[in-house]
Amino acid sequence: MVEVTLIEASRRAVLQEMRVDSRVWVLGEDVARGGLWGQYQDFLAEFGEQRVVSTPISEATIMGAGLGSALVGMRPVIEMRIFDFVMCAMDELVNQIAKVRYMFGGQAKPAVVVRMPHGMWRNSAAQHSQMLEAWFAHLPGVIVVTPATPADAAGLLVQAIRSDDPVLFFDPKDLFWVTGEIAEPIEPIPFGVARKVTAGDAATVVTWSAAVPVATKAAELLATEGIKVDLLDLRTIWPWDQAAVIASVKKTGRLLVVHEAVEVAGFGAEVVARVVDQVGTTNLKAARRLAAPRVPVPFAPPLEAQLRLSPEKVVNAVKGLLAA
Amino acid sequence: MVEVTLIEASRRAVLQEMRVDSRVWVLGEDVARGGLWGQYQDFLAEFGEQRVVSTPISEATIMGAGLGSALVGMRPVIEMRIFDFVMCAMDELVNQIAKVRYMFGGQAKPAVVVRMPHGMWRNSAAQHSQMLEAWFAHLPGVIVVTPATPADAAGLLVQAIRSDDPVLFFDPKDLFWVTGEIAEPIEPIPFGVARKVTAGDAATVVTWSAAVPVATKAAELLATEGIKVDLLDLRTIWPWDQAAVIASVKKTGRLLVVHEAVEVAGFGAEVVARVVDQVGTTNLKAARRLAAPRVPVPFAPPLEAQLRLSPEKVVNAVKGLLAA
Amino acid sequence: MSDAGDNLRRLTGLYRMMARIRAFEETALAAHKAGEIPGPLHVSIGQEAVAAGICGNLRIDDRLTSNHRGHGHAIAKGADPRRMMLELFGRAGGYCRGKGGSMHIADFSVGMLGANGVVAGGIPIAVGAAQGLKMQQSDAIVTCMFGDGAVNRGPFLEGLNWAVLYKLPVLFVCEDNGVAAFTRADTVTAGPGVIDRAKALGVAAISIDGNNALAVDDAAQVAVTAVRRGEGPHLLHVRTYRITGHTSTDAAAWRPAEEVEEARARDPIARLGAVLAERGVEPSELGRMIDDARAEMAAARGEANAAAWPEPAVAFEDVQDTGAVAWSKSH
Amino acid sequence: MSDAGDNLRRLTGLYRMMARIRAFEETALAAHKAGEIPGPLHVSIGQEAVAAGICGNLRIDDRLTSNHRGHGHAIAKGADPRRMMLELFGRAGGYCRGKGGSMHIADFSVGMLGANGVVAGGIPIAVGAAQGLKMQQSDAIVTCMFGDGAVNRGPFLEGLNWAVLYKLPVLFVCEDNGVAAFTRADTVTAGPGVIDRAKALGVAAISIDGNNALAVDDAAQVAVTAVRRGEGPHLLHVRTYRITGHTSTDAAAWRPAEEVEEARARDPIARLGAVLAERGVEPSELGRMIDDARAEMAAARGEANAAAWPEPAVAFEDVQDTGAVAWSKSH
Ligand SMILES: Cc1ncc(C[n+]2csc(CCOP(=O)(O)OP(=O)(O)O)c2C)c(N)n1
Ligand SMILES: Cc1ncc(C[n+]2csc(CCOP(=O)(O)OP(=O)(O)O)c2C)c(N)n1
Ligand SMILES: [Mg+2]
Ligand SMILES: [Mg+2]
Repeated sequence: MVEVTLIEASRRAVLQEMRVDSRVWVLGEDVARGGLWGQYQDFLAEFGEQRVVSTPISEATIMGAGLGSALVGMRPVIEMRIFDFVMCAMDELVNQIAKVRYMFGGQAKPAVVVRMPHGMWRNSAAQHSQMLEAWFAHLPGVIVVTPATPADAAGLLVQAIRSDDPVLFFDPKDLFWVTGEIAEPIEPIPFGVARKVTAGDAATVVTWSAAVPVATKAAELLATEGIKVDLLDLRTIWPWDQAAVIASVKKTGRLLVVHEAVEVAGFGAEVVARVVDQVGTTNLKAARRLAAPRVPVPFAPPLEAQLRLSPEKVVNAVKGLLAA
Repeated sequence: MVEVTLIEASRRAVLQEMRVDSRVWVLGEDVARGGLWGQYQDFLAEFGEQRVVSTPISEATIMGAGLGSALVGMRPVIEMRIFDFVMCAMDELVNQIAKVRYMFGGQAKPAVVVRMPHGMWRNSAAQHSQMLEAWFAHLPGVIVVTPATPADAAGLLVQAIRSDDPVLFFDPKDLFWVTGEIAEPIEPIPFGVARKVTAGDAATVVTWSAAVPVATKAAELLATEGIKVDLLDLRTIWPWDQAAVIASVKKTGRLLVVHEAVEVAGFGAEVVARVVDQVGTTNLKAARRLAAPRVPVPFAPPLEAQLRLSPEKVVNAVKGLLAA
Repeated sequence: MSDAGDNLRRLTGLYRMMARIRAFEETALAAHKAGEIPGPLHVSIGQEAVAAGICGNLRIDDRLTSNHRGHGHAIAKGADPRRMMLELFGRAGGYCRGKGGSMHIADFSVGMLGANGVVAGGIPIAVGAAQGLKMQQSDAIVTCMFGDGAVNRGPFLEGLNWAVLYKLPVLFVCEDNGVAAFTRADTVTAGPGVIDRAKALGVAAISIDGNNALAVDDAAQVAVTAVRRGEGPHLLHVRTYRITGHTSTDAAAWRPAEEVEEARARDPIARLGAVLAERGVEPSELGRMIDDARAEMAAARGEANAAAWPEPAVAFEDVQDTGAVAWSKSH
Repeated sequence: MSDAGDNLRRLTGLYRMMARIRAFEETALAAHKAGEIPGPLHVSIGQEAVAAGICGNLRIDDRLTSNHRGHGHAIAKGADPRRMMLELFGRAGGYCRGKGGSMHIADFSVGMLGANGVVAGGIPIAVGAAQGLKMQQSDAIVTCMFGDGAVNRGPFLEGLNWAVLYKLPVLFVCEDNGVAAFTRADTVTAGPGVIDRAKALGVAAISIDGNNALAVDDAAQVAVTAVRRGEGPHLLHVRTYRITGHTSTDAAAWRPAEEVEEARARDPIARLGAVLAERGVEPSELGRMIDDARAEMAAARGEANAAAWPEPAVAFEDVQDTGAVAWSKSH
């Protein structure tokens, strides 16, 4: 075990896989210089410029070329630098990557990983802060990964690179310099298995990505008041660990979904709707969401704070849930 | 009152507004020839080539140029031909149109209408059949319109053209040749007001767009068995008529949301989650969704039929709900 | 003139391929009009020399990306018209098991990486495939077919720039039939045209008469050789004419009748037939090739009409491995 | 040489504008390093002649779209550096009420339609604004600023093609500072360059030395006149150098020190200062302009540091009129 930052954990995951699988290559802006976040530091020296490809600012082609290479058997790691720029490559992602296998009756194997650092981070404002992971849960054909710890980022990234399905990997910008232990070699973590952060009977709290440390802090605060919650980090929102969530809610009778993205039509709605469907209303005392208002992300710190989660907000939401 | 098809109703709505407001103009591929669906037939002769602009196949610029014109006071109707091609213009829609007013502190008025014929229609397969309206309910800054009748298409399109907000107008391809009465002149229909299609106490059925006639047929079939439902056509999913839905569910205690789009993380999840939040679980017997599986749209008729709604499926879902 | 021009067997092969493509398109068009084929259908009648002339110079392990008007490209690349017809009809035995239809035909076994329902959608995919092949030190190349309408979409610029940067083995083919749907492409294409655009991006480019199969064949042979030799991407601008409408339901009545007549007079199949006749091929032999092609496609149509539909469960297969929903069970 | 070149008052104005932009950028950079400014910050030190030389030829009702490195463009277009600084600091009095920050500064009252956080994002907006102005029969024009990194994104092709088709009054300005973030732009830009790309799309284009304010001013005057006269879009390729890093936190240490030194020797402000000195302007007067500019920006910084933050409720305003959530109430 070694203690590293989340971004370094992700670096080691790709490094490990590139060492054993010559089909893996990285493409994106500035990746030969180590990438915007240092997540490809020293890759060029080790793998050369054919496998570590700094590209023009051509997002559509970064995405589409990644796919094209997969169609001849490569396994690209497509680096999007910042999630919001994926909007320049949506045809390639939505109409091509997500659909080729199906449309072609199984002939195509779009084994791509698309890395998309997302979320609010240091007041980057509306065009550099979006969290739209829910969109891709709604999009057939893709896997949606939303890690929150160095170990999960590493293990899920290894799994992603080995996956034959296209994987949309939402790197959590706000947690890049959070540290944690990872094993070496890095073992893959299967998709769709939630991580239980804390255990308790009072309520079920479901979360992922940058909301995880906030909810964890809240669970600790609640515990000091004797309120113990089942806190589940989904880690991947498609597939997601329905069994774990449903089992927990059956036990606690209360569900709170906490996410950093906008509440309206966010993935929290799916969790609530599915739980209501599967658990029924008789044994369900309340199911609620705590998430961002339907507002673009503003720049100024006091405004951004209006949209951000905080342990206090989570604590209050849990207490409100318990009162229901 | 005059009986027309839905596509003709939409044609008359734009025609009416272009006659009274010289700021309104239309841009998109082939629009000077009447548009792919005939929705701009004879516009060129009446308004000339400055206001009826056939464009190159440059979706990003069709979208972005529409916005640019709005920033100098025009009111563009941006024609996207088929929804799926919007994927080629997502930066312009998501990062620019939806955000300029907010990012610039209120200086910009992005009064654009984006028309996006969507949904399954005559086996058009995966790249020409998508229904992703839920995505845009999740996107702050835009209005999402999903009409199902000629009268609603006309009235909502008039309202859209007069709106200072960006309006995403999802033309329902499958209903283009359905006929119905429209008033002349066409009166605007406010956003966020549901239409009650049938009334009843057994359950609340919420739907929109191409699912409306299917659910209506189902309600008729159920009525012949003595089961009367409150059937609500939301008409716009952002804003949506929460008050009407919540009032109905408080009365019936049962909710079914029916939509043509994929169920997972579709807008039905939001409706369920919000209703659970506002109505509580004590008086709610069941809340469910009937929608498409998480699968791209296949081509062959028997396969497409697997994804499509039918009155029978709705009838069965309502009966299942009543048994809960 | 190249070997190709002199090789009668090669020319006869070209003729047969064009006749087969024409017969496929005419058969599909008739079947669509008869209500046998669902969905939209774009045929390439009049453009057969492009597909045949280009793809005749490709190896089976060369890759191809195509567009919405791609039947000819697929047949010329070696796809089986029977399985294509089955796909058009949405049947289980089709290339995509009935899940793709006309606009999404692919046959990876012959390097045909797929038609595309999005204009210019194949361009980024083609350059990426070429990059993959280059990493694998293969000498296979990628041919990327698109229409004159595609040169106004962003990926055209991005893809050509990209191919030059990494010196990729891509042959870009701009199949210029003069129209994009219902609009004359030149009315929405500014500047001197695709050749200048390509050159401004560093791509070697020439224009050829796409209704002259020999000219296409010759130019393709030169370009394919250069691309395969590692000289970087090339572009062929191939001028042709779309005889029928945009889709099977479009009469394209806005075009002057004389224009279409004049184009018919330049029919690529008749033109190559005249060359062959000059070189001593009997008219009856030419006629037989056409009859054979028609019979082949009529048989394919008959088979398709009789073929089984895909089982409903097929709708739920090949979505993804992990996280695919066994819908009927879980929902 | 044009009137501009001969007009000492004009040249002095150019000098003052460049000094103000430089002072703004240096002040902002210092403030960012001191932790006073949140978010990312891209300054244009060394590139001032581009903004000043181009925008000095625009009317207040001409429109401008800019990019992520747009402070200079905004100041030169007439925006108030005080309100810009307030915006950088995220304060209530900023142009965007603190909601945009450095990358989203706009001042519609002087025709500045916004910076943009997306590379090439301003191009489609600019052509649409020009189309709107043309429909309104205005003789105002639109200037569209973008970097050398933007010419590899699709909207570059689409936007230029579009502007030519509809003969729109757009002046495209490619501000070529040699780099795109941490990559030399020429290593990812194939072919002969932006001038050829523009010409291949039918856009009249010339290259100029962007560290020579007089040259920029002259070329802009000619181009603006032509565009305003209805001659269609023009492009200026303006070669300059980014003295500092990509963002305020980037040291750009990968560049050889000599390269930066050599660029400093071509500092556009010093060069114009030398011209002015030659024409008899006292060094003390030049110094005073620089001091004034610094004082102006220091005052802006001081004011910004002391200024009020926006009220929390501002976060919920200007989302949209219909369907905006009064969040605190409903949730
Ligand atoms: C991005 C995109 N925009 C619009 C369309 C609709 N469309 C299909 S084919 C076509 C015309 C294409 O013209 P061209 O590329 O010249 O091909 P051709 O049909 O002439 O073979 C259009 C506009 C599409 N499929 N994709
Ligand atoms: C579409 C998009 N891709 C990537 C980025 C990240 N990015 C911001 S600035 C920049 C470099 C831009 O270079 P250039 O256009 O030359 O402008 P300069 O920074 O040199 O002024 C990049 C890659 C972005 N903002 N938008
Ligand atoms: Mg064409
Ligand atoms: Mg640059």
